[in-house]
Amino acid sequence: MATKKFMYLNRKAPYGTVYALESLEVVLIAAAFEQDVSLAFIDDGVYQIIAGQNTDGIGMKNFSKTYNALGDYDINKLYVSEQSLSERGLSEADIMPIVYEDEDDDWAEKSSIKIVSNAELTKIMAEQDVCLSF
Amino acid sequence: MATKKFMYLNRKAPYGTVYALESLEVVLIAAAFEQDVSLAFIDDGVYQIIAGQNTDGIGMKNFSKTYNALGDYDINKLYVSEQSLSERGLSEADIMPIVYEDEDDDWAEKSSIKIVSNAELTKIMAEQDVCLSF
Amino acid sequence: MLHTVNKSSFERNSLQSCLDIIDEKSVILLLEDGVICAADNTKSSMLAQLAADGKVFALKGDVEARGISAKLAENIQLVDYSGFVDLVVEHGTAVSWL
Amino acid sequence: MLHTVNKSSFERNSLQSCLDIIDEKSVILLLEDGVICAADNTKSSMLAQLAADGKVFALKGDVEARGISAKLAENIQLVDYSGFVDLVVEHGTAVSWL
Amino acid sequence: MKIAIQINEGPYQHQASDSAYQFAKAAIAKGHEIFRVFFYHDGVNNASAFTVPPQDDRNVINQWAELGIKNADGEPELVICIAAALRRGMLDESEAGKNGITGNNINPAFRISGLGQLIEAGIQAERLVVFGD
Amino acid sequence: MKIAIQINEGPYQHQASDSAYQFAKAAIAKGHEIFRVFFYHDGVNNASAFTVPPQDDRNVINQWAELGIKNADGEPELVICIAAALRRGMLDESEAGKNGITGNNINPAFRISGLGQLIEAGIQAERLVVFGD
Repeated sequence: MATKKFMYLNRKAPYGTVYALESLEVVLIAAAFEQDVSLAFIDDGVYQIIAGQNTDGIGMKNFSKTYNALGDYDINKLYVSEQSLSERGLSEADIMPIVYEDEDDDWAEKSSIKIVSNAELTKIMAEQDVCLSF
Repeated sequence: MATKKFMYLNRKAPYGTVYALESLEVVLIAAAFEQDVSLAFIDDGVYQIIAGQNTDGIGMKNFSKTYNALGDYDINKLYVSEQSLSERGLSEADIMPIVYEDEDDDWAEKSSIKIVSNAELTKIMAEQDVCLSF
Repeated sequence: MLHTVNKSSFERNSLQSCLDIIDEKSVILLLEDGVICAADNTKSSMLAQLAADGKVFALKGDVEARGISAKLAENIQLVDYSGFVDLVVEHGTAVSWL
Repeated sequence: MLHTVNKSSFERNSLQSCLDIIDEKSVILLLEDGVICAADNTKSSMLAQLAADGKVFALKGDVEARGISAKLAENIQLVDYSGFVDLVVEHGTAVSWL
Repeated sequence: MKIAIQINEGPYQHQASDSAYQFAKAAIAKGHEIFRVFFYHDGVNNASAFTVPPQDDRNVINQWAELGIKNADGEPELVICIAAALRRGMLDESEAGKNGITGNNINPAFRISGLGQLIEAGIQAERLVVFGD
Repeated sequence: MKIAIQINEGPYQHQASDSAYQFAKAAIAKGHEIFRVFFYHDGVNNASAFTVPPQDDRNVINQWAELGIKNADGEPELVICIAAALRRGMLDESEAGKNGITGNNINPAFRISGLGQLIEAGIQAERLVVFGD
């Protein structure tokens, strides 16, 4: 089967709607298909991967820890919009650690988070074969 | 039964979502309860009552003619945000005629549409007992 | 009146629409994704004066869920669901800006 | 690429988000409530240059349903669903700004 | 105080039903009466008898059922709008029969009724709070 | 060309399913192949066998069923996501049985399957178009 480039476009905050959770469920399944997978976090989508989420007060499942599993599934390209972060008063330090082990670099642990400018996002987007939006 | 002031707050365009249609369905039922009924059209809600809607091309029911029936149900306070209209390049002339017969004025036909400023909307809103949002 | 806003001011225009109409006796409760309006960010000025007047509340559970407890703008008052009920009881007609 | 926008630029930020990322080879199709972005209004400048370059399309059925056929901004190209299919075929990857 | 609730969205997709449930639970705990919860638009999907949520997640429908919101006659005051329900495939036995559909899917803690019940809730209750998208 | 479709919203509440249907119909009329329509999130509600829309309105579910989108083996390629469906109370006979629910509500023009079918559609089809809110 040919390898295609899949982009998962995440633009909504978690919990207010189900899109963030069900998008993550697709990504975990996608891993089994050995395609080239990227995730983009733009607009309020950046809140999906913010550190310190605690859902005890709203009676909903906190699924934010699941993003940590992505590295084990060889999904390690999480592009986060620099503009979206800064508009929201956020920076890379506010994002939860999401890492992978680089098999090409003696299994060194590296961050899967890449903060990118709009120009970089434009370029990444242009390379995709399939874009799944939620 | 005591009379209460009911406000129906319409802020969404028709057809893209069902809220406009199902809001109108509530209003028609509400007429039977002899309450004081007002409708507010704010933001993209102003497109609900724009003239010349034609849904032939999208396979959905054109329910815009139903607004004409409101007068027969003694519902004749349709407040339309002046700001929302002008931001959208619209004016009173773009709104479909929606009229009622004024029993206090020898059944003269009058317009149910009242174009209002934000200050007027604030005042109208403050008088309401119940606000149904869609 | 109690005005509720449940969407982010970055995603939708509902907070602005509420602010265009709200009167001086009213208060605002931010809930669900609306709590993003309570964070200290480039849109905080929209609510700054009302917050300073003690008229802006945010639902604590929603704030915590979105990880922004330590990032709130000044003068935002946190309430739990019980406090939400009190706001509804105290402030008369509730208007939801959906 | 083909970028689709299905919400009004008065209600949501999706058109702006699309414009922040779109490249010079891409075109935009406005559909559903997104056709409100094609009307001649205070936000028309967002799309004016792209429209002048022949890169902005709007779905005819959605434009007519919302009564804005005679109120479109300049250089907006109307397509029916068959034209929508052609845009998908011609422009490669489709990106929906939901 | 008598409080009524309107819910415009279905379970899981939007937080509306969750927020309304937490609100209703808190109101009851404080001694208020939830006069009626009216489920409109996709809100009617909150009455499904068929949902099977993941075991590690909340069951939105059961939460509502367990609150047991009823009137003095013991009838459920979790009311779903008949017009919205028919359009979306939510049927009780009676409506299924009338419309020639085999099967029905309404949780018995809910009942189907007309839009008049929403207006009546607005009239009878001292507050009405709307939860939606 | 082989085209796949993803639909994120249910019938009537949002235009997504209507737009996707008009798009699919136009694509078929032009000689393209709709490889698969994958219904995700509330989109699973498009498969309801219980909907009774008003007589003067379109029947969103029947429209899809009448398009008859199938694969070479005659299986429906209107596919609803199993995880999303269970959460929302959309069950076929097999899933109802497995989960101890009496009754099922899937129109036979649709079938339930896993999320892998969405990824596969993205791989096999030359285009994938997403319709949502």
